[in-house]
Amino acid sequence: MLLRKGLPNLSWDFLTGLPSEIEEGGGIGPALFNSFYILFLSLAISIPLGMAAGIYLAEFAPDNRFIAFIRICVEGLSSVPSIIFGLFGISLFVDIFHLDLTILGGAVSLAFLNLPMLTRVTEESLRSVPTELKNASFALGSTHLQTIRTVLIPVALNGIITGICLTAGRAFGESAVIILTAGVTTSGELWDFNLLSPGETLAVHLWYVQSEAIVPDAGDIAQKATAVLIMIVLAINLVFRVPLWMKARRMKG
Amino acid sequence: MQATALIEINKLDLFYGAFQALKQVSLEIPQRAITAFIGPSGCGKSTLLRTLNRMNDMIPGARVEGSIEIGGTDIYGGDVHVETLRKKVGMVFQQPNPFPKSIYDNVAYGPRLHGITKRRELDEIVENSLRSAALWNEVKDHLKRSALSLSGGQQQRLCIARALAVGPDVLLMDEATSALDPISTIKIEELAQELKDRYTIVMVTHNMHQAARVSHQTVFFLNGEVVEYSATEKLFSDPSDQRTEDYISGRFG
Amino acid sequence: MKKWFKPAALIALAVSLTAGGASVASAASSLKGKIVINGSSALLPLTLQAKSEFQKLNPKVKISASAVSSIAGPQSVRKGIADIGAVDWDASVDVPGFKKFDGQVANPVAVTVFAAVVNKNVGVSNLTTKQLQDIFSGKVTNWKDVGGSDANIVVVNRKFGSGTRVNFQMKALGGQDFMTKGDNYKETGSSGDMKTAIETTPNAIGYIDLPYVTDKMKALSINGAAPTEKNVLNGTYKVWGIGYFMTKGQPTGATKAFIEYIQSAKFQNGSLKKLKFIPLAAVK
Amino acid sequence: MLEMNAQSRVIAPAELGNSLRQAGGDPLDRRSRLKFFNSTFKIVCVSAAVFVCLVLFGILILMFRTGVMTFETVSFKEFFFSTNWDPENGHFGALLFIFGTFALTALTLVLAVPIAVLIAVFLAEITPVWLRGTLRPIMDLLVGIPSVVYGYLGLTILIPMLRELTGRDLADGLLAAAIVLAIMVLPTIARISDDAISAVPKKYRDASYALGSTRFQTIFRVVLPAARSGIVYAVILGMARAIGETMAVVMVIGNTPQLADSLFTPTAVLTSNIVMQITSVEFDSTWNYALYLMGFLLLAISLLLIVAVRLLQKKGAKAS
Repeated sequence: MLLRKGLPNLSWDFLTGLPSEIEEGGGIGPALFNSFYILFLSLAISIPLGMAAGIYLAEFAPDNRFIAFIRICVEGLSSVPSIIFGLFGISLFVDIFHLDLTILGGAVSLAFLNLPMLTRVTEESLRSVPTELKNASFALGSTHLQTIRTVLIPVALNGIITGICLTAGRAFGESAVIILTAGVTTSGELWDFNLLSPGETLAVHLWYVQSEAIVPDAGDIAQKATAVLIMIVLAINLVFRVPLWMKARRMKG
Repeated sequence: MQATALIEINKLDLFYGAFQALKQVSLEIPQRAITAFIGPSGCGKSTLLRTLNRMNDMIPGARVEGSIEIGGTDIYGGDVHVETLRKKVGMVFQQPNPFPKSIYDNVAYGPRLHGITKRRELDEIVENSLRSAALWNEVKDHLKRSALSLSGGQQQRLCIARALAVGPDVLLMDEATSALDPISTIKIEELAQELKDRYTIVMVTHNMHQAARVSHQTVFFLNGEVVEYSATEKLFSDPSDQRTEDYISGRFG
Repeated sequence: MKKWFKPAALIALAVSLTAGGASVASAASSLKGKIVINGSSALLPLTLQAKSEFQKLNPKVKISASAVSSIAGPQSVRKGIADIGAVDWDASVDVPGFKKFDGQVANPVAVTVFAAVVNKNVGVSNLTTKQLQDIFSGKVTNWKDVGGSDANIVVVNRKFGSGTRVNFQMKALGGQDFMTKGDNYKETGSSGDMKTAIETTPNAIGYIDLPYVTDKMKALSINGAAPTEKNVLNGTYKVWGIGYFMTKGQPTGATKAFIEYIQSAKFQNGSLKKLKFIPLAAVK
Repeated sequence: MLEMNAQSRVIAPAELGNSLRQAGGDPLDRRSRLKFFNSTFKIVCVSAAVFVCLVLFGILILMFRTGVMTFETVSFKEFFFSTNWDPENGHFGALLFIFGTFALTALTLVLAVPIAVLIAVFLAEITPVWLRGTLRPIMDLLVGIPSVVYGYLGLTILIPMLRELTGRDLADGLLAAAIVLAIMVLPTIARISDDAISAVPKKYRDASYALGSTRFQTIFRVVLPAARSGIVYAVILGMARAIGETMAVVMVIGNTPQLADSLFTPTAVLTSNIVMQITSVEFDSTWNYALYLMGFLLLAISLLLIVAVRLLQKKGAKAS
């Protein structure tokens, strides 16, 4: 339903244009770019960290109360409102490092938000790999690293990818953290890779046009932006999953 | 029967925490012959098998006293490289456990681990191993197919091929036929007969007829102790211990 | 308030006439610096528009803006996180709910008009200050008591800390407190939520910045005066406030230039008007 | 150098024995390289875990340290046992938010879990393969929709509907929020349960069918119990999301600090109150501290619920 309202009006100009405050026809170009940029950066930080921590919990961690406590804490943190992560990001980047509102701060804060989910999903997926496969690999004389790399992760990949998709979708739609740490402005250029630029994302732009903007076509922009947002979440799913599907199909053939 | 001892087990004790699973086990396992471990469930036969390639290392709380020497080297000594040990002492498990990869990748898995990357070399190893495991003719036309699409018996032979591909000298078979139908079982037994000319084979079985059919030497376990070990023919026709006689005549177990 | 305002408007005007138009254009590209703006979300459209125009003239000035709430503006300035704190009221003096911020200078930037709005199904179109006070304090709960049909009044309020709420409380309710609970009372977090709530809830009353009033809701006259720019200018509609950019001490450098640009006649009579704010110089 | 032709090689026992020993000293030797990578990797994993913990504890400490300062001015008793939340006049009773959070979470789960599990069963057991392939990505997609969108739909579609059904003037409240939340967590719970159900080995099902049970019996007596651990995990995730969800809740719950005495009384929960107010209060005020304390409390509550669910699961596992 949301798609039907927004999609037919989408145009290339809308996707790449600069936003406008007064006249109709403002675009979402920089916000769109920032969305991807911040998402990419935050995933680049959180996937390796989250996976490594998940691997630690699943494979190396001793089975004691402290680790169990950590595990529950990690789970519990996913229920902390994202705004708290935003405040944490502010006190870290703005108060301590004096970085102002930047893409970097936004991406790292977002990465923190993603970490618990990624860690737990990785751990759960690794644990669900049958022990027999692990034993088979060890019995062939592989080191622990080789087993993790060549057996555990490939087998657990489906679950991990589902987790990454969920996290990426959530991160893509997240606004509170970005408003607090990366601001509601863009640097006004479409392709700005500067890590220290302010970085409004699509979700933030959506929040802005829905709640405060007074351009005449705010409602229109909101619908279109929502449509774009949903399409992109779909696209992210596809990008991550298609290789898996293709692999599965090839194996069957 | 050739009687060069390849593996010498000397007064081996194994504990899982407080529980003693093996008590003062001493054995010699001859080279290029089939040795069978028999005994009722929980008698320690599989446990002993798993000490031979140190798969018990991964069980928390497992502790070993005494020595196991392979070719004069104590495999629990500090200077032993566990991965090489497992490469030289291959293992086939009770449940067929192929990786969810293609047939080719399953067999090539081990060699790749150990640093072989050249396609031609790999092709050769895969073909030789599959031939040795009497599977080549059945699968040579669809090596890219998923290993999981094979039947149970084929999967188990694939696992044998996978174990052979890393070039072991010893092959441990842990009730390798117990999950298979009679025809597949016979095939595996025939295979073992062929392989014994090149490999030292140790098999655990709960099927006394199998031990009688296949092995040259049989060891009878009870409650973690070796009750009797001698040439298979002798053990089954003229056991020297009353408990052995009770077991093989089906009075318990 | 008003007394204070006159000279400020004059200064603004003067600045815009003398320094503004000419110097901003000519000295443009030599200006360097970084401005961080935080605070009121109601002023954000204005800030963003001014930012893009200003940056065209001064490409070397970096401006980043965010908006959380009015109070975050002067607080960020005090903490040194932001150079400019956008706020919907004069944060250098006490207002209901908030203490003044010492050492900060309030630079007026725009006039905002607030309207009491009701759902389209409400028959009432004018309320007195007393009636508004009674409704928003929960004393009057039925539309028939203020001249409408027999239906319960649904009161929609903005959350605590909203600049619109502070202004409405001061200007329309004479400083009287809002009700805080009740079956037919809710609070919303932003102007957009308020808009949606009023549009979709029958018998609802709320208040909103004039630019957000749509034809799907009804703006009420207060004491007989409709919330229009004309009535603000001729002094009959009194529910309006001034938006300020708070700075630590007098603004300097790029920050000063930016504030001056917003106060310039060019911006005030151009983009600012298009954004449906009222120029500072126009009100008395 | 390591491989040998698998076909023809007879090795002397002593030679084999020697080959098992560590190679001496050469740092470029493959074995030592692997060993180096292996231990480096372990260190990387450990430090990642430590880093994650640092972030977690950083946030915990931030919330706790700021939160505790509440008690400099507010008594412990008032905060936890009073329902009078009127910070402008110095009253900081948070009980109503705590109650609201529990009630909302419970209500959400009551609505969402049965439907989600049914959807999961439907997806995993009943749906034909082609439909499953379409439905699963759609479910994944639903998870990714920003919560603001759900809230907006709730505000513009659900609430007017509820208003019509109940005749209330304002239908904001626990029920509206619970329905929106239930719809939001449905896909999460359904998809993870679906994975768990699909992972139940076929042999269990075969065994059940072989004993003559119907499909219905098989699903409810064998498959679901076997997938219980996964389903519980799904419920925990859904629950955590429900407890922590803010943007959607804020739009439909009414944001009024009063104890919810009915499903339609406008009320507030911990998250909605934090989000509505935390940016609007002065940094160094009791009010601000109280909001941080509520954030900490929120975490504590979700930890409590997670542990409770885990314990229930264990108990259930023992009983069966």
